[in-house]
Amino acid sequence: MSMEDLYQEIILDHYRKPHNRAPSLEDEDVHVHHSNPLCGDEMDLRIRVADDGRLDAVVFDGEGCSISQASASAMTVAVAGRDLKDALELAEDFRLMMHGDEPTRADDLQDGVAFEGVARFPVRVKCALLGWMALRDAIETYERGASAHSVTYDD
Amino acid sequence: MSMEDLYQEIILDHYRKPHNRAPSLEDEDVHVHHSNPLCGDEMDLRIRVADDGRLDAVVFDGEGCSISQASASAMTVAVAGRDLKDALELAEDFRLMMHGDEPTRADDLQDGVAFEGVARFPVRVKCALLGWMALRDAIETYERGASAHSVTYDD
Amino acid sequence: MSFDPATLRKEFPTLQREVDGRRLVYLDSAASSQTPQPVLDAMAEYYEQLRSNVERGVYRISEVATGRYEQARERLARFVGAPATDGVVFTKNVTEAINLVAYSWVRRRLGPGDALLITGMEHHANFVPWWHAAQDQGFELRVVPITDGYELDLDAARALLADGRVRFLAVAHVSNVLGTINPVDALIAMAREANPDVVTLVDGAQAAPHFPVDVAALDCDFYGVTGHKMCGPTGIGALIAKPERLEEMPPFLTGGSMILDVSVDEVTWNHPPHRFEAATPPIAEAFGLEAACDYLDAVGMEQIRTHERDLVTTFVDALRATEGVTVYGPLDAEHRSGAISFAVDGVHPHDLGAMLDGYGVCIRVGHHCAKPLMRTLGVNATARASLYLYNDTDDLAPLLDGIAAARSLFAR
Amino acid sequence: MSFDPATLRKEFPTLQREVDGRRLVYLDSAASSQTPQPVLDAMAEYYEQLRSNVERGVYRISEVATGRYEQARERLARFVGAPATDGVVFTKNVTEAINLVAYSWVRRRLGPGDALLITGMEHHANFVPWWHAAQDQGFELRVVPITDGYELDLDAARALLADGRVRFLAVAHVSNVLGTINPVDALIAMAREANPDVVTLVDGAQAAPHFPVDVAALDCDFYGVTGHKMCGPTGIGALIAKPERLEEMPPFLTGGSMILDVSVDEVTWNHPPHRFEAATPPIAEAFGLEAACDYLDAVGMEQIRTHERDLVTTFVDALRATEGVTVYGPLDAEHRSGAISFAVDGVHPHDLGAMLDGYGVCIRVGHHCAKPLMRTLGVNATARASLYLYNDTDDLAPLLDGIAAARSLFAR
Ligand SMILES: Cc1ncc(COP(=O)(O)O)c(C=O)c1O
Ligand SMILES: Cc1ncc(COP(=O)(O)O)c(C=O)c1O
Repeated sequence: MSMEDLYQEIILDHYRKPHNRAPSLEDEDVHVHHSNPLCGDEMDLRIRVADDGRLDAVVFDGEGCSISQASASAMTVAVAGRDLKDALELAEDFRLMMHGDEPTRADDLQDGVAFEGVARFPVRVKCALLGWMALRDAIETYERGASAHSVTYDD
Repeated sequence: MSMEDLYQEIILDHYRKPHNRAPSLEDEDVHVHHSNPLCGDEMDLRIRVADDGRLDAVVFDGEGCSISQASASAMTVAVAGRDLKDALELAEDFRLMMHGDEPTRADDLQDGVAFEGVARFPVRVKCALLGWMALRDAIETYERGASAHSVTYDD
Repeated sequence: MSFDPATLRKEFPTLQREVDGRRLVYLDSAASSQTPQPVLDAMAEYYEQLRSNVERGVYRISEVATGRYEQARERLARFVGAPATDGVVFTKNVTEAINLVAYSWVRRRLGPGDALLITGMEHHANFVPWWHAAQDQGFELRVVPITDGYELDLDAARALLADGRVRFLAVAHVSNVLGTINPVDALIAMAREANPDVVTLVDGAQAAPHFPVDVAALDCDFYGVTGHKMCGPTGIGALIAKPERLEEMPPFLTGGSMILDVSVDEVTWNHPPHRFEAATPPIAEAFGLEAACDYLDAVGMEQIRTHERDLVTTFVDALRATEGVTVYGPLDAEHRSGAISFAVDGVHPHDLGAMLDGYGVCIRVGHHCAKPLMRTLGVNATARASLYLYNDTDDLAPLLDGIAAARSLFAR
Repeated sequence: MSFDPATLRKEFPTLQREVDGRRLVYLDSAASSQTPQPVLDAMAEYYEQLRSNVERGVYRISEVATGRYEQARERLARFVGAPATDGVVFTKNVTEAINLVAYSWVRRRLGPGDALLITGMEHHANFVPWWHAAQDQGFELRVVPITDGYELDLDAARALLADGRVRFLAVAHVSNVLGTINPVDALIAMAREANPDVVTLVDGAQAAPHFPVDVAALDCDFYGVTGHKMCGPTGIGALIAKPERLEEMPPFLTGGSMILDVSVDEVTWNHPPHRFEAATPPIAEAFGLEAACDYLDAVGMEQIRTHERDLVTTFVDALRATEGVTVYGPLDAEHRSGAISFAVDGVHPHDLGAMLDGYGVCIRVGHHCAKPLMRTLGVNATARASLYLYNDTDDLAPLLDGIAAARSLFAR
């Protein structure tokens, strides 16, 4: 377990130059807020769904460590344009990877696979998952017909 | 530390044939009740004081282990006829003996000296002291001009 | 491997010692059990390799210690057959577990017109918290009486439940004085029949160490255990609860780790079980308790029960056959665990205890924190010998010898 | 003997280990200290020689264990300069000690119209119990603000006390985040001036381990300590109280050992401190805590303070001299203890903590259970390095190296 396993260059790139980071989204369908007060992490995720049921736009904003921010950034890229069911499945693949499984859709996860090493740092798994869990929640909120949801994690 | 140190023949004699054990006392001046609910010990002590200020009669009644009952019996014998101050001093001598000191008035304590070995059994010290503490309380109650008092010990 | 207490004893350091040249015969496991070497090793591992605080440490030793602490929760859940790890709250002992329920559930929900049902053979730990709450909140305390055979009087219980006002039932799984194994499943069913919303707590302090417990099958809302009686360390116990009960409870002890957010205006409680574990928990003790569960399961809880059932029968038969000895407790071995209370004619329990100490035999004498039961038995104190996996028939002779010596000294 | 941390370290097993081939540099003693061998030996003595329950056992090993348990109470009283051994109540940690006071004193005595004064730098343990009680009982919670120099604003405190309605004062002796040593004697005097009957509690969790504490001189009503931060074991803490305060308090946790008599109609509470120690206490832990007091006094509390004061100055100076590092906390070394909170520009504390872990350095990152203070500082989290007797300047380089590495990785 070395620091290089954790902080790969791909991760640092996403951290330094995040993709799809924005405080608002025009015509947003859903806005979810996820926070982990115990870490001080905050994540706002906004999605817009196209008429054909695909993720038209996914943007995040928030505060947190490099892992949480970079993972959210990589996530927005990986799920862009996917239909909702597919995006949920990809989120599940990522989640399982965080619990030590081989990812079955490494190509689709794109830069997300760079986070595989995080699985070996149990306290950081939650950081890497924050964006993906917010996405899942946003999609489920959309499917319920709601437009906003807020989640607070415990330890 | 052997059982013989604790249960000397003198002690057993007092236990089997207690002196001055009675449930009441004619013309009693003071009646005190001491209990140690944690042990289940109960001690009723009654005294009568003569006009000349001497202990005219001391009787006890109660429930408890051999040490507490025998010690109370030996106490009633040792203090009979003493003036109140003297009896208090003797009680103090006994108390100090229970804390490991040599008794300074071994002769006056009479059979009370047989309890010297109890000092080596810390949990039983309280048993040996029960009667003596009741006596002290009875005398102090008398001196306060009261006729009854009740004390509950903690552990 | 056959069940061999003499071999098992080798793992218990205090049982290796002598007192005045005599082998220590430990017959006080109902007060506190001995602790086997693997439990001590687990605690040493924490102190020697992983000493740090748990929860939220981002460095390795703290992460590993945290993982082990949470693993202990899981292990205990499995040990007592609790369906949900999230229902396991670590406390300092079972008394704190019961108080937690008294403060956070009973005191906040029961009031005048309500009743709480306990039994006449409860340890003070499962009596005083309810009594104190009843005083403050004005609800009624009802007590299931005991039969002449030292068992719960279920007919009387049914009558006490009949008006449907019993909203909470608290009962010992096993009596620490009589050894009686109570039919808690029947009592819980009876209470539910009278009031489907009744909430139930089982004090498992004397059960979990001695036979397989299946909390899911009992279907009680709360089950309490204490580490130091089940081969574990001092300083730890647990409340095992249905998660939905914990969800509806405000916290009891408050402080660090049990909140999500705090400002002067608002506090957001953490989710269970963390909501109920303020502050730095008993970390080394959790390591030890996990190892105790492993140890007991490796020996085999079924085998422990069988051994104790047979051994208690031997002891009770021998005591009953001894002149001047009265045994309190059920005669049916299937209904009794290894705590044996008895009296010796003409010998005060304190004198008996001291006498036995001279034979290297450790028994408990006194009221055993069950004064209401003592009143029912009509005594101030009893002597109690209690058995565990490391006892065997070798321990009987010193006990009988000491009793005989006491009788010859005092009762003539 | 001169004070030599490198020699002292040899007695702390976890400090002997390596992580990834690097020496473990433990800078998290404010969360939990390391435990020296004599403390582990004392606990082993209990488990290996004297394993039994305490109080009322009539056999030798229980008598000896009971004596040692009570001796630990005496020892702790002496360690903190408390005049009365009877004022020492063992709890599972300082959080329980504070909750005891919240439940048995504050909740029963404060109500609408009353105020309770705390400070803006309290640990949640000395904040949430009062907040919760205030919610339930309707009294007012007032908070002493913090100056720009990270010290208590005593002028503001005076103003908050002026109306005489503050009936209870609760204050940290030392802040676990800022390291500030608070002038608790001055604050107590000020509170007494405004209301002679004010009752005071000092949270000594971060003080007792680090410098000589004289509870008698402070003249506070309650003082809390926690074992695991003072070279002692987990699972034990204590409330040190004026006996007359304890006398007027009903019990908090109820159960065995804390009553004199129990019937269905009436319960007679035991005298303090036993009234507040229901059930089987943390026995092994008391053995350990006694040994911890012996250990600390043998090293010398004055010397520990001098060492830490010098070392913290070295650390703070070095950190302040490091580009991009901000240190939170007083500059005057006489007013600060060994907890150093800091931020590194452009590096999230979690990343910093993880990075340092790679250098074998253990620090804490997060809100340190002091969210209200974090709000005042305007941050979500800080990094905190905290020092103890076994740290020395050898520990500085790995810290600075890790910070530099983190900056070059994240902050470019
Ligand atoms: C100032 C202060 N008070 C209270 C506590 C709580 O200590 P414990 O978790 O041992 O109850 C801590 C420790 O984190 C502290 O630093
Ligand atoms: C039936 C029962 N309940 C509760 C307790 C209290 O256990 P603890 O002191 O560990 O809280 C005991 C132990 O004495 C017990 O036997």
